[in-house]
This record gives sequence, C-alpha cells and structure tokens, in this order.
Amino acid sequence: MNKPRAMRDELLENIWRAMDSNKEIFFVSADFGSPVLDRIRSDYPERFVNVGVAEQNLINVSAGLALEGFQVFAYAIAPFITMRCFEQIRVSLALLSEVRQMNVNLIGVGAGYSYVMSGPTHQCYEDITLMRSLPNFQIFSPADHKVAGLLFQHCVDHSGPKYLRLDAQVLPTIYEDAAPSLKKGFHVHQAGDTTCVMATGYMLHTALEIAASFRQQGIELGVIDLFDLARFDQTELIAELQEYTHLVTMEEGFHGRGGMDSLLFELIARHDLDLRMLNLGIDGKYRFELGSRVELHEKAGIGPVAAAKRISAFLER
Amino acid sequence: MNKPRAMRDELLENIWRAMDSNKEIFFVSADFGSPVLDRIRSDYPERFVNVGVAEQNLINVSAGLALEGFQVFAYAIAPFITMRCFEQIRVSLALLSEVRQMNVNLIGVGAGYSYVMSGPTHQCYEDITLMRSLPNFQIFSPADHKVAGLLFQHCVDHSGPKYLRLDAQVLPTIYEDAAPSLKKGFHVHQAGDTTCVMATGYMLHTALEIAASFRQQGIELGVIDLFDLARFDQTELIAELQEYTHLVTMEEGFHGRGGMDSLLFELIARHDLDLRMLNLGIDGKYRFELGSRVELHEKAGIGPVAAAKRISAFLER
Amino acid sequence: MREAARLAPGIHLPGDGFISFFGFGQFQGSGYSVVIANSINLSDKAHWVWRETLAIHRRAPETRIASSLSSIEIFVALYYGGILEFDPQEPFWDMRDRCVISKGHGSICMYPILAELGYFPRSELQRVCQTGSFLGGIPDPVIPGYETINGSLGHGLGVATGMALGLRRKKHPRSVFVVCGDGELHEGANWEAIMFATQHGLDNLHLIVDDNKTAMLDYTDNILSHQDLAARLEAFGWQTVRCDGHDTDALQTVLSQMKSTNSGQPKALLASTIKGRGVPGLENQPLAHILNPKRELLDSLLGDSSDE
Amino acid sequence: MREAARLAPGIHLPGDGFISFFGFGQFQGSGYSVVIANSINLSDKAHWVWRETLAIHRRAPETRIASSLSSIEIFVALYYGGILEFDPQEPFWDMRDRCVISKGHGSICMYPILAELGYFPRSELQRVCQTGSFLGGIPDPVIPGYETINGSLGHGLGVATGMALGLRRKKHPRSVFVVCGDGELHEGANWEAIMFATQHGLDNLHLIVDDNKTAMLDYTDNILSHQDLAARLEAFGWQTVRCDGHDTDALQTVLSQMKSTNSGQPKALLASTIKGRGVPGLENQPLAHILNPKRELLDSLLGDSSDE
Ligand SMILES: Cc1ncc(C[n+]2csc(CCOP(=O)(O)OP(=O)(O)O)c2C)c(N)n1
Ligand SMILES: Cc1ncc(C[n+]2csc(CCOP(=O)(O)OP(=O)(O)O)c2C)c(N)n1
Ligand SMILES: [Mg+2]
Ligand SMILES: [Mg+2]
Repeated sequence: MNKPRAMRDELLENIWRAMDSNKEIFFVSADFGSPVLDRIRSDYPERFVNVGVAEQNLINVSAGLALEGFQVFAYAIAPFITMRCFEQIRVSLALLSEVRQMNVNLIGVGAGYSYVMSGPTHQCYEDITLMRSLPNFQIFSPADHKVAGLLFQHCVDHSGPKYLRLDAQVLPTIYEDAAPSLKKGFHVHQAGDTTCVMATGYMLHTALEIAASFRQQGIELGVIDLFDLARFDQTELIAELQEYTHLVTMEEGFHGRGGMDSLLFELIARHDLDLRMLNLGIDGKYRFELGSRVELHEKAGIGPVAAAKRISAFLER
Repeated sequence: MNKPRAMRDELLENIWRAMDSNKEIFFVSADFGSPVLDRIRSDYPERFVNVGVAEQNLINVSAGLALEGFQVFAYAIAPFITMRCFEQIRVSLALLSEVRQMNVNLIGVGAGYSYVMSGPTHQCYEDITLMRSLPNFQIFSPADHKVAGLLFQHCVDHSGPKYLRLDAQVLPTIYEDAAPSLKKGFHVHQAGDTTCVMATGYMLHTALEIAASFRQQGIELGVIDLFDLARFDQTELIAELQEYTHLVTMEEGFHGRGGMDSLLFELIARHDLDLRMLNLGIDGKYRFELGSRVELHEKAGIGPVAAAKRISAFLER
Repeated sequence: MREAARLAPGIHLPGDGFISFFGFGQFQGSGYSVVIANSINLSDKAHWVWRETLAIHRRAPETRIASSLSSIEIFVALYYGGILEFDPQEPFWDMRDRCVISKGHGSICMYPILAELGYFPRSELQRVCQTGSFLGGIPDPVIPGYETINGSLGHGLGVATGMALGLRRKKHPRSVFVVCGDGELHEGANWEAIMFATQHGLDNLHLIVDDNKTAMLDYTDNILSHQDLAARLEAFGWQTVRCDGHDTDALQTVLSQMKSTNSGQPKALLASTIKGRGVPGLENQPLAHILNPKRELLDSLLGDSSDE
Repeated sequence: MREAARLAPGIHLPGDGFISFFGFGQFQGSGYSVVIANSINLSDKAHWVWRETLAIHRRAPETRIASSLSSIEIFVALYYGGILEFDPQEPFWDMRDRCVISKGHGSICMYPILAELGYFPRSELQRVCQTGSFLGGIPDPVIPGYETINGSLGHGLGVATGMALGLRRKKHPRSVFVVCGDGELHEGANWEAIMFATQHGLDNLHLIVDDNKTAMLDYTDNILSHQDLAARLEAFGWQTVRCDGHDTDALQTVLSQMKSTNSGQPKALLASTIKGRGVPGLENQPLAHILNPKRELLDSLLGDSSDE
C-alpha cells in the first residue's frame, strides 16, 4: 500500500473504485492518460469521455456535465489545464459556480519541473498564482500519493470548482502511517526552534531533507506541508507560525509572483505576525536547460544543497 | 490638449500619427474599436488587421508579425486579451521572447470595474496577477490619458512583450502639466507624514481624493502612482517608502491574490522595510450588482468613502 | 393546460417521456410549462417585444440595441412557439429544455419575454441597468431564465454540448438550445465543441446562429468570413437548415421540425437576420453594434404609448 | 552552388526575386542555402534518418519515438528535396523559408537532419536529453533551426499565419511551412488561424498535417474524428492535397507543386502516415504515442552499426 506510486494513479484508482456505486461521477480527459485511466475508459465508457486535444472544450463540457448534476473530474497536463483554458475556467467554473451549484475537479499533472525533459511549455511555474487569482476555487497541492488519494473523497463530498496540482513523477511516500487532516489543510511534520519551513508539493521532500541535515548541525527547523492553498485553517496556521521568528517558503513555481509566498505575505500582514521571510522559488525567467530534476533545482537555487545554503545565510542575517 | 479623453484614444492617436513614418508598426484588433481606430483602419489598411472574435489568434498572429520584424500593437477588451488567450501569451510571447527578439504590445481596455454595466465577464480583477506571473513582461497601468499616451514611445523604443492596462472610461486628467518619468515607473504626487498610499490606474483618483479630505483633517498622506508594475525603479521606490511607517495599497482588482499588493509585499520583505500594510482591493468574490462605478466601489469597500474609513481605522490601530 | 402544453406540436418526447434517473431530476410534476397554444400570433408578439426592447434601450442606452433586435423572432419562436418546455415558477425545473443564450449581450429582448412569462415582475423592466437591479447590460443567471454566464463570447456552445452529453447519459428526454452570434463563431472554442457534438452524435443539441452577418466593427465577411457557414457546419458533420430569422412562423416550423428530428447528428439553424432590425440607420450599417439611436428616433419609433 | 540552390526545382521566386523592404531583411547575399541537387536519394536519406532517430531514442528513451517516426519523410522532403531555402550557418537568415514545427514533440528526427546539414555539431546527437545538452525531449528555438516554442500544441499554425501575413506585407518572397499533428488540429486555436489565412488569401502559407490518424490515447477517429479533413479544410477555403506521407518522391513532387501554386488560397498537404513507422508493435497500435520499444527490439532494428 505504501509503495510509492504516481499521485494520479492513486487518485484515479479511487475514482475508478467509486464509479461503480457512485453513478454521478464523470471523467473527462483532454487526450491524457495513465495506466489506471485505461480501466476507467474500459469499465465506464458511458461516464468517460476524451474531448481530444481541446482544453477549452474540456472545461466547458465539464461545466455542462456538472450543471446536469454530474461530479466531474477533468484531467490534463497541468500547464494546459490551467493556462490554455484559463478564461473558460474563470467564466464557466469560478463565475458560474457563484450562481449555480456545480462540482468540477481539475486534475493537473506536471507540477513545477516534473516534466523535466519536456521543456518550459510542459513545466509549470504559474499555476498556483493563476488558480489563486480565482475566487471560489479550492486548490490542493499534495506532496505524495497518499494525500493525492485522500483528495478524492473530499472532491466528491464538497461541491464547487477545485484544482488538484499533481506531480508527474513517482515521489517517495511521506504519509506512511497517518493521514493528515484535509480539513486543516496543512500538516506539521516537525516543530522547530526559531525557523519554520513551509513547503508545498514536491518541495516538501526537499524541506524534510534539509531539516534532517540541519538537525545534524543542531538546528531544529519546523516543517509544515501546506497542501491546501485556498481554504486551510487560518487560525491554526497562525497559531503555529506564532512560535517562530523566521519563515521560509518553498514552492516549485515562481517566487514573488502571486504563488504560495504571496498567500503567506497576506496572512502575515493581516495578522501582524512578526516574522522575517525567505521565499524560495524559481526566479522570474524561463529555463531551457536539461538535467535531472535535482540538477535543475540546484541551478534554480531550490535544490537541497542550494536551498540549505540560502536558509543558513538567512538565519545568520 | 488636457481635456480628459479616453486612454485608448490618446494612445491610438499616437500610434496613428507614427504609422506614417514608422512603417514597422502593425495594429491588430480582435474586433474591438474606438473612434481613433477607424482612422488607423482607413489610413493604413495594409498594417491593420481585425482577426475577428478570436483572441487566441490575435496573440499568435501578433507573435508571427513580430518575428517578421513588425512592432505590433494588439488590441482587445482587457479580460479577453489577458485571460482568453493566456497560454498563447505565455508560449508565443513570454517564452518565445526569451529566445527571439520581438516587440508585441497588448492593449487591454476595461481595467477593473470600468465596464460597469457589462457584468463580471467584462470586468477585470485578475489581469495584474496574471500578467505579473509571466517573466519577460512589462506591465503598465496608467491613471490618465496623458500617461497612456506617453507609453506609445516607450513601446516602440523597447522591445519585448508588454501589457498596457487601460481604463474604459474617460477619467479626469491627472498629469496636467508635467509628465511623470516612465523610466522611474512611479510618480510621487505628494509626501505624507507617516502613511503612504500607493495606487495604480483608476484608484489613483480615489487616493488623491482621499488625501485631499485627510488634509482637511490635518493629516498628510503620501500618494504615489505606481504605473509600471514590473520594472519600476526599486531603489528609488524603496527610498520613498523608507520615509513611512504605514503603507496603503489601492488597486482595482482582487487583493491578496498576486496583484500590486503582492508585488509590494515582496519588495518590503526583500528589503526588510518596517512598514505596516493595508491592502485595499476587491474581496475574493464575483459581483453581479449594478450601479455606478463609485457605487460599486463603495460596496466593494474601495470607494472614496469606504476606503477613507478603512484607512482611518488602519491609522488608529 | 400543463398536459396539453407538454403535448403541444413541436414537443417530442422519446419513448414514454419521463424516466427516472439517479437522484436528481426525477419528474416531480411540479413544472408549469408555458408552451403556447396556436392562438398566439407570433408576429404580433414579436412586434410587441420589439417595442419593449426599444423602450428598455431608451431608458438604458448602455444596452446593445442592434444585437438585441436581430434575435427577437428567434426567442419569440422558442418561447411562444411551443418549441421550449420551461416553467417560469421554477426556472431550473429539471424537465425544462435548456436554452443557453450565448450571445448574451444581444438578448436584451429576453427581458420583456421573461417578464411577461412570469420569471420576474414586469416592473423590473423599468430598472434595467439601474443601481440595485438585476437586469444588467449583459444578462447572467442571477436573472431567472438564464442558464449560464454571458458576456464573454464563445462559451455557450461548449457548455451546451456538455449539458447535451449529460442529458443523454442520464437518458433525459429534454433538449439543449444555444443561441450564438455569427461573429461569436470566430472563437475556436466553438469549433472544438462542434467537433465534439458530432463525435458523440448529440442530436439533442440545437445551435441557432443569429446570422446577421455583422460582428462588432464590420460585416463579418470583411473581418473573418464564414463564407458558406452551412457548408462548413455540414463538413463538420452537422445537420443545418437556414431560414428567415425574422419570420416567426418559418422559425417555428423549422425549429419544431429540428427538435423532432433525431438522426444522430447535432443540428444548426442559421437564422438570416438583420442587425438593428426596424431601426433606420442601424439596418445594414456595419457599425450597428456600437451605435445608439438618438432619443428622438426612438420616440418616433415608439409613438407615445411606449412605456405602457 | 548557392545560386544553383536558389534556382533549384521547387523554388519559386515571384517577380525578380529579391526586393528591398524596410530596415530589416534586405537581401544581404550572406545566405548559404542547402537546397539539394537531384543526386540525393531521398528515400535512402529517409532511411538514414529513421536509423538515427531510433538510435537517439535508444540513448534517450524520454523522446517520443512513434511521433517522430511518422514525420521523417516529410522533413526529408522539405530539407533535402529542394523545397525549403535555408542556411545552416545563419539559421535566421532573412531569405530562408520559415518552417514552423508545431508538433515539436514528434520531430526528434529533425536532430540528425539539422546536425547533418550543419546547424550544430553531430556530436550533440550523443547528448540528447542529457544534462547540459540543448537537445531536449521537445525542441525549442535554443536549437538552431527551430523557429518557435514547441511542446504546447496548437500554436504553430497561428504564429505561422502571422509570419505569412508579415512576409506578404513586406512583399517578401519567402514562404511559411507548418508541420502539425492530426490530433493537434483538435485545438480550436488552429481553426481561428485557418479562417484567418483564408480571409487574407495567404497562399504563401503551407500546412503539412502529419496525418497518422492517432493522437495520444487512441486513434483520432475514436477520440474526436476529423472525418474527411480535406473536405473540412476545403469548406474553410483551403486548397488541399493528400499523399503518402512516407513516399519521399511523392512528397517532394507535391510540395514543390504546392509551393509554386499561388492562387490566393492557403494550402494544406495531408500526409498519410503511420505512427511508429517501421517498428513492430508501434505501427497501428492506438497507444503508440506513449510506448517505448524495448531495448532489444531497438538493437535488432539497428543492427550493431547503429551508433555510426
Ligand atoms: C470573448 C469575447 N471577445 C470579444 C468580445 C467583445 N464583443 C462583444 S459583442 C462582439 C461582436 C459579436 O458579434 P456577433 O457574435 O455576430 O453578435 P451579434 O452580431 O449578434 O451582436 C464582440 C467582439 C466579447 N464579448 N467576448
Ligand atoms: C496544448 C497541449 N495539450 C496536450 C498536449 C499533450 N500531448 C502531447 S502529444 C499529444 C497527441 C498529439 O497527437 P498528434 O497531434 O496527432 O501528434 P502525433 O500523432 O504526430 O504525435 C498530446 C495530447 C500538449 N502537448 N499540448
Ligand atoms: Mg452578428
Ligand atoms: Mg497524430
């Protein structure tokens, strides 16, 4: 069960399992697959549709199905399901859901650099910003397949438009035993002395790795996984943050451009927290270099080594 | 000359004037007009093209023209020219301009609530966030037609993709006599005691109105027009901000979602400025109410009366 | 009345009509369907709507008048011609036909229609575009009778195909109608939906193009021509038919035939219309879209009984 | 050689060839055009490219092999068949024909072609998808020889129409070629560009569809069929022609005819191809897109002389 697997496979398997008894689930793909998807396609051909390489129609068809009462999962590569059809998402989901009840869940695969070899069109550094710009949207950015899998039940139980930002790679399992509370929207992995590292998605792995290495130097970093980027429990998160003087944010996306860091800026300002911030993310330019994900991360200054250095420097200031 | 006029008419007139001697200018519209546009259409039919109600193609055609050396102005309603074709903008402008030289200037008309009667699809609260998410983009948000007009020369002189966020309404002239420095990217209208109000676009009018009313109560508010939202002179702006203890941001867009406020959060954190912030913008929901722009602003808490109250409360805290 | 309505000419119920499907949408018998007897003279009704629309525009010049005059007969045929099933008391009545008004900006003529049918009080018509009203320059589903968000062109057909597929999968007998502009069909998103509807044989989907041959800045042919739009749609696998979009009887006949034809193809009606119909200076004016007739012209067109 | 190249069969220069237009793009005489004499055997060349492409894929399994095998002959005809003007020494030579490779993911076969033509050293082919290389899984214009950003489908044709319009307005004699996938044509953005090219009579625009009838998850017909794609394009005002997309001679003939025909219509060549051509298990496999042939299969296909 805890063998690492792709986030999408875990989520899709939960969807597939449920489709037998829950006749309201409809799965829509923009010509994007996975091994588990083949099961959905063959077992529920009446409630699976491939709209083709047509993300705009993916969203509008999903909206139409949702208006007819279906619980829709729409599936494509992350940059395309967020950016190619952004105004469809705005109009037919964010706006329309303010007036009519609808349940549409956008599953985007390929957070950050996860499509390492496919270059910047497939890499995705803007999606958190874009989806955060839209009212009424719930946004989830899990760090392992366990959380990705858990999201299924949440999607079915809660109406409204949602964006699920999944990694394309198979990442190590983080939540081996206990599941985090979806309601809270974040999970505290360890408490720290003065500094808390808040990470989302893949970057949680880097954060935990860095925290382990800091521990060997006698420094305890707090580590928090912020997997709900829209409706996490603010009061609880603020209570956590009040324990610290320094906050490091880590996201696999541009920093300073409306992503997770901007969410925390806002939170901190709103609640007059006295925290110094270091925001680790990708600098504002596109990169065409090739390399492993870790190599790309190191070059971008968010790899385990580069980020650890920057955090050390930050703490010494 | 200083008779108020629509920003687009001033900008388009400058374009029209220049098209006679500058044969590299090409004007592309997505079936969107203005009285001055009719002159461009009839005088330069070879370098005007209406792509129809097709914003995606607007961007890609503009990119192609720019690759062939034209200086392109692309023109449409703000929410559509930014959101309907967002991924075209990302791929064919933001990304491509990192490798190839190109000069494309997106002119979006209808910032914020300026299309008061046309409802939320025509109103535009996300564009600053979206365009800020893209590296390589220059972003301008003028507060009157004088600055809108000045932008023309900048666009021609500087390569790269740019977004010009124009109001749809005729606003009073602010820069009656002296033009602000485009290079600096912001303009200090008045110095204040402890509090600075930083506004962009239409909100500068509100900021100045509020500052005038505060003055009568003996409080001097600083007022800064931040019309360049990407490449303003950071050092100079920081020097200005260091004079204050309180900063109020005012934008006609969502607050806390990656807009101008997020830009300032980042700036302040990066430079360890000791500033308390109040961020005035639109709360994260879509509104279907009708009313005058001022009425809508008052309801949204960013009208002259509502905003003044919130600023007073902020100063008293 | 209600039974009669449901069996009115032009209403086709496949099979035995009402079937039950999961959870929602079971036929509750709560619907009140205003499908109209033959006693209504559709062209008189259209003329009344025309006057009402002009009167609204006189009070609210922010509304797009030329666009809203070209689609009057289409909506009259749909709502008074026995084509659509609907219930003004329960706008989202599950047994309604879904009517997606994608060219929202050009549907101000729906305001008097919806008011008269009882979706909201007629007094609301006095307040169009006024503070506190819900009747804006571009209608949204905060107005009873509207299904989807409007204003941004090119979404309605895609959402409608999704609804049509959803109805089909639920074995729901009702149909989907979408009203689009011809300029609107420039948007590539529509062509994605057009391919999709063909692929899935959505013959419960009806596209009505208000084909006034004019977009915002010019005649559509001068901007981005559809050339022979019927031929294009047919090449994409659609059944198409053209008729005079100002002839209510022709529209009624064609729409009711369309609705009862189910041959596995989605269907399109190209309604040949005139933008700004009936207003001198708007008809055949390439910039009709953005022109507002002078107050005096409106007065003379309306006579003095206009604000009934 | 350069003069000969410029006058090679299939190269059509309207008027007296080189005209001067504003500022940029004047003919500088600096180009080195590798348009090939009839001495090259195109099908041998294609076979060589096929082997090289498989060899690259063996070293870099991240590359999309099935997609890249279906377009080999198209690129061989374009680059070795005297169709395109280009200069490997000056990739953005103004007098080049513009070739936009919109199905970037399926153009790994361009790597050996570009290397052999001299755009970059052949040794780079050993490093595809390796750290520090510029030859990735999806090519971008950091690779000499590529015009536009690739990876996201459905942009190339629109950008190409803009280029074609730009060339036309500059009275520039060169042409634009775009290579798209058939699945890619689902994207509505293409249809906006298709209408646009017709409207502006862009007969300097050539669309080549690598029509392997397969997208990512299935045969295109099972996902979203183009039915008769030629008929659709013709209804949209394009001139179309179909040929065997693996027959280099047929491609050369058709492309050179296309290029020299200027009748005010944009032109499309539908090249009937096979995804994964020449690899057992990929050909006619609906999921060919995402399949990687086993290492042993690649070895046996390549023999042992594969890494030249
Ligand atoms: C996505 C989008 N782009 C542009 C516009 C601006 N616009 C409003 S109406 C219109 C012309 C529409 O023409 P058509 O669809 O033919 O409608 P009609 O003639 O019936 O008014 C345009 C371009 C819009 N509302 N939405
Ligand atoms: C905008 C966009 N959507 C989805 C994808 C994912 N994708 C990559 S290749 C492909 C199938 C393309 O099929 P086709 O265009 O026929 O190309 P070919 O068969 O030649 O590989 C898809 C859906 C993409 N790259 N870009
Ligand atoms: Mg029209
Ligand atoms: Mg294909």
